[in-house]
Amino acid sequence: MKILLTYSFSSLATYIHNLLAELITNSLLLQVTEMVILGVSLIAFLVVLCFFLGYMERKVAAFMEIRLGPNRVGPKGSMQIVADTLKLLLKEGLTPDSADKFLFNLAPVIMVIGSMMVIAPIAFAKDFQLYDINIGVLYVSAVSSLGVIGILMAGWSSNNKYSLLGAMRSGAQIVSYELSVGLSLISIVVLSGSLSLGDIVRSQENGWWIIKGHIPVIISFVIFIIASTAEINRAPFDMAEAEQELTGGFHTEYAGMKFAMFLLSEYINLFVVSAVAATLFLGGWMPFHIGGLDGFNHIMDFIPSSVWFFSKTFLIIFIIMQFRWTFPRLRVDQLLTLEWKYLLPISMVNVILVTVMAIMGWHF
Amino acid sequence: MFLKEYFGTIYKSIKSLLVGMKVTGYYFTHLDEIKTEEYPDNRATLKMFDRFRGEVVMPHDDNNEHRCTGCQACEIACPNGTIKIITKQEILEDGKKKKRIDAFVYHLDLCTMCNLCVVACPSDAIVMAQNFEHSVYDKKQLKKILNQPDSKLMQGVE
Amino acid sequence: MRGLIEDDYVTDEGEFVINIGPQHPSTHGVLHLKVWLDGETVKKVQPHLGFIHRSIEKMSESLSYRNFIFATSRMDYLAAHINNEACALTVEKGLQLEVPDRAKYIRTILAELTRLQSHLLWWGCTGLDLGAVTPFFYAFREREYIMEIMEETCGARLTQNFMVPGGVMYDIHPNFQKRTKEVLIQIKSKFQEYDNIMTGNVIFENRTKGVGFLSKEDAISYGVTGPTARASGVSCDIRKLIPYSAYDQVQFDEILGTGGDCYARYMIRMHEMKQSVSIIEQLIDNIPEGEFQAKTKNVIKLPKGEFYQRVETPRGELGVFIVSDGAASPYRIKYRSPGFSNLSALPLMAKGGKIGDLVAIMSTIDLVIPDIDR
Amino acid sequence: MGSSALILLLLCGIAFAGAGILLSLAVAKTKKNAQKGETYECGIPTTGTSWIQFNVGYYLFALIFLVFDVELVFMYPWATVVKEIGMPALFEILVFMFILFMGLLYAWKKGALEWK
Amino acid sequence: MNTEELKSSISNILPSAIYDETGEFLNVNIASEELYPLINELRSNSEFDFDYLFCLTCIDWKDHLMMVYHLLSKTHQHTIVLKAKISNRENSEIETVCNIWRTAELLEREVFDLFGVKFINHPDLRRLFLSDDWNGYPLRKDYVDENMISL
Repeated sequence: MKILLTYSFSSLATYIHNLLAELITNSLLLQVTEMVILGVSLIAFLVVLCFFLGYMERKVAAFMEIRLGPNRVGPKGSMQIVADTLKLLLKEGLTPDSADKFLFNLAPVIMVIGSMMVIAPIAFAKDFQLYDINIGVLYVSAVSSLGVIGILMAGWSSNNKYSLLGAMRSGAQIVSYELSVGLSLISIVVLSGSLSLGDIVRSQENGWWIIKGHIPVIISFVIFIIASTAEINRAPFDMAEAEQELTGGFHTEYAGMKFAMFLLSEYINLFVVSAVAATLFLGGWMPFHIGGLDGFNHIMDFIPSSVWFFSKTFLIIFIIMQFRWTFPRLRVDQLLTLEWKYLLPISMVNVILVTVMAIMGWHF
Repeated sequence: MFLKEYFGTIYKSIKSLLVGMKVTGYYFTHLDEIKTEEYPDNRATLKMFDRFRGEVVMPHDDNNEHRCTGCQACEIACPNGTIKIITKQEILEDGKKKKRIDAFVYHLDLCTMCNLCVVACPSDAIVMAQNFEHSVYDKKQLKKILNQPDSKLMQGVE
Repeated sequence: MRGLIEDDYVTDEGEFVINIGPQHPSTHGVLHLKVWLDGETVKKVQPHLGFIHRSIEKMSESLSYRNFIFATSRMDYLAAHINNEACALTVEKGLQLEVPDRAKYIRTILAELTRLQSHLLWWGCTGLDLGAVTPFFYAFREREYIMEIMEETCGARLTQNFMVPGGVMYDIHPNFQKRTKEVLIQIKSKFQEYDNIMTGNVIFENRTKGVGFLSKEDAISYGVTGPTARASGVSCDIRKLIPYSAYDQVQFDEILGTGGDCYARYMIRMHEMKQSVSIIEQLIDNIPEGEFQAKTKNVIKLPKGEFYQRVETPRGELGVFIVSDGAASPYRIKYRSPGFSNLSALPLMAKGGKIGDLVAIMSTIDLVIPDIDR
Repeated sequence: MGSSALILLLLCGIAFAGAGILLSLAVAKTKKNAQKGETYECGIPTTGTSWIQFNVGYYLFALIFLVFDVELVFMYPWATVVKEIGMPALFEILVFMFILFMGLLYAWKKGALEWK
Repeated sequence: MNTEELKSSISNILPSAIYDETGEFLNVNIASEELYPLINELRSNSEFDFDYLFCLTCIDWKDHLMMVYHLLSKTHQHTIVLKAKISNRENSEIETVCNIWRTAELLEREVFDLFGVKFINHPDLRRLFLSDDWNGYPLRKDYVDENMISL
């Protein structure tokens, strides 16, 4: 019990380091080995995560659509996504003759890199963080928009009209929604006074911001969820794919593993966005605390911090999934109207409100 | 005025979206509403309606007798040329020659299950069966001969 | 492949020509639209047809009057029953045959059930086309109940082929009335849910309101019929104008809209579903006893002449024009299919809209491609 | 774990995506023919290249975005210290936001926020 | 207008029209050259006001082709059937009506495709269903298709 509650990234790292130090004496080799272990475990984590998210999406969609969803491969169909990955692996990764072949093949790699880089500052549990960057929030918003380069690259290099249209749409879309995401992040930065995600989590020790900050923070939470759904190109903002209009949008020409990379990065993005939302607004790994009630807080601490983090993240993931399976898609001009005429002005005013609240100390 | 309209739109929009999410949320939490039929697994309980038209069959009784006189009414009634009746001359016990069917050829691959042959049949020799699993690997297997080998015309059917 | 000659594709400098269909998720079949774009805006649409042309008209010329009915099931496969009914009515008109009341009632109930299931499918597909996947499954759940009724009574789910000249092929199944009433209750209880998930949705409203406008004059000039025309304010419900079967026995409203846009077309169909439910409710308990089929000769021969019958399918006015020379099979048959004329107005409606609007318009005029190509 | 985490993640991304694609190249059966190399356009041969001058309404948005995004980055340092500085910071940002807001309203009224 | 009034009004415009009342609708038989002036009058004259062309087709009577126009007036609710006889089977021509009713554009293309009637002044007279290199006109009675399977 004790170990379970106090494990941390550094202690785990030290443990493995000590273990390896006995076996390998060369310090450079030791470092490389450690890096490889970390890298492999990261990739494994992300792959398992994506498999789970893929399975979850199918089941959520199925249950909302009064279907059973995957139920053949593995127990309750849980291995379906593995089977699909194998299928995609065995498929021929075509490159169209008229495409720009270098960019066409580079685009999926860029997408994966873009979405993988964002997980660096995310705190998965107490003291379980890859790198607590001191400008974490800025880093997240900067790196997460790298994806648009991949989409533009994919859409343009395919030399397909659907792809080009999809890429153009997503260019306008991601660029626009960046602003609302940024502004709603700023409102939390104003309250917590730090850009580091670790500090932001710790600032919620006596209550999550969504509770402490009441209405203005709820508004920025809602804006964040809407805008980041648009940022990661998910329905109802999946203009870049828009199956019914553009048959597949920017990834129309992709097949096999290259296509799987787009899928993978979509799921990592979904996770990252939800994790950031959970960290900023719902306290990340921080248990549900109410300032002053020490007994209650203590009971809450018994639930491991990683459980808190993942349950919050998956709650948000579920909400974003429910969006996808409930709403029709917006039209491209309405998408921009929503951002520029509604979300942006509101979030600008909201930042002022939050600032006033922070300075006057009106939050709990 | 503008602001009132502006916020009114936002309020209405969010409300309509939440109403929609309530519907999907309801079904997500009420898994007993799931309507999926797990087809190959429910074969044992799957019962087709008795009028369901799956394929044309010719019922034979225990003595391997059918009711088809070979009058070719079904062949004429069929819009697609699905049915081909090959007849032969048979000498009855009393020495009379009588036209009997040699083969009732039924091309399932041409059939549209329109039921016109069954309606046309004056002696109720053919009926529609409820079997619907017709997929085969070779198209030739869909050409069927409906009368069983060595089957005879039922007594009393003319 | 048709329509693929080179000079067909010569375009002006800087024009962006994109092919939507035949293999496209939102064309509901093999319809090919050639779309000229300016950025996202549609400048010109040109439909190319014939991918599923089976020449049913030519085929019918060699079929007997009993047999040609089955071929029409494959025209508008979502309203196979109404197509069959139209043919049977035309033949009866030629024979001057009085159909028993029972057959008339059964025909009408089945026709309205067909309309209901067709509209349900359309509703689901509209959601699908606009990007909402879930409504499709809700619509299919209710549609499945109706399909079961069809299967139980007619013997087939989609291509019922239950019509014969002079009446219906069989009497109704003993469970028919009970099951129909249950289904009606079921469907009525779901209308609110449909409104909740689609009609009231702000995204849906924005996607359809003011999109794909069709004026009343244009609607008439383009020969647009059915809900698409009624949304523009054209009174064209054949069931009201020239009642056939048992439509003169029932009370129902012809729903007329004024908007002429996608939303108006959507609402017309939503209301029509409720009207269909009410028509069936009026008839289901009052099916008169008696024969379900009038006696006809074994070989039907129509007298020399021309016979025209108009019926109202879920998509609009279906006209069956039979020219007879007195032989056992028609000399010439022309099907005036609703989708064909409705499609001709698509370029007009889509012009100036976005690609997303084009999809919305296509789904609200409810195209069924075999109906267009025949 | 310091900034080396970023390099590690970068390498992980490259390794994973690269390995996946290369593995599928090795495993998948490839059989090239002319049809497979064609551009997909619903089964109809495509007309010309898609790399032509293309009129999208979004260049304007990109310009407005540039303005706003630069301003947004200015706000990050402000946001970290606003609590300590208090009222003066609020007034500063009010002026700043007011100008930005006016800019947005101007663009709105000018019709730059309509996708054409 | 009832049938008699329609007949007398049409006779004023086109005395050579022959009437046939055996069917459901009033049939007006004319020659193909006389079609356009009459049909233009039927549409534009507010007494007729035939604003709705609900069926346009062609019949191959072996020695001649016959264009059939089913016209309906939404305002007056009267219907007539115009039949224009095209005597020249090999080089059949008739004036288009698609500038009067827009629905005729596709319908006339269909007739051109399947019967080979050429519509003068039609804006876009191409094959509609069949491929552009198709030989012959399938709905003509003398059309022979070598690939056709007789059932």
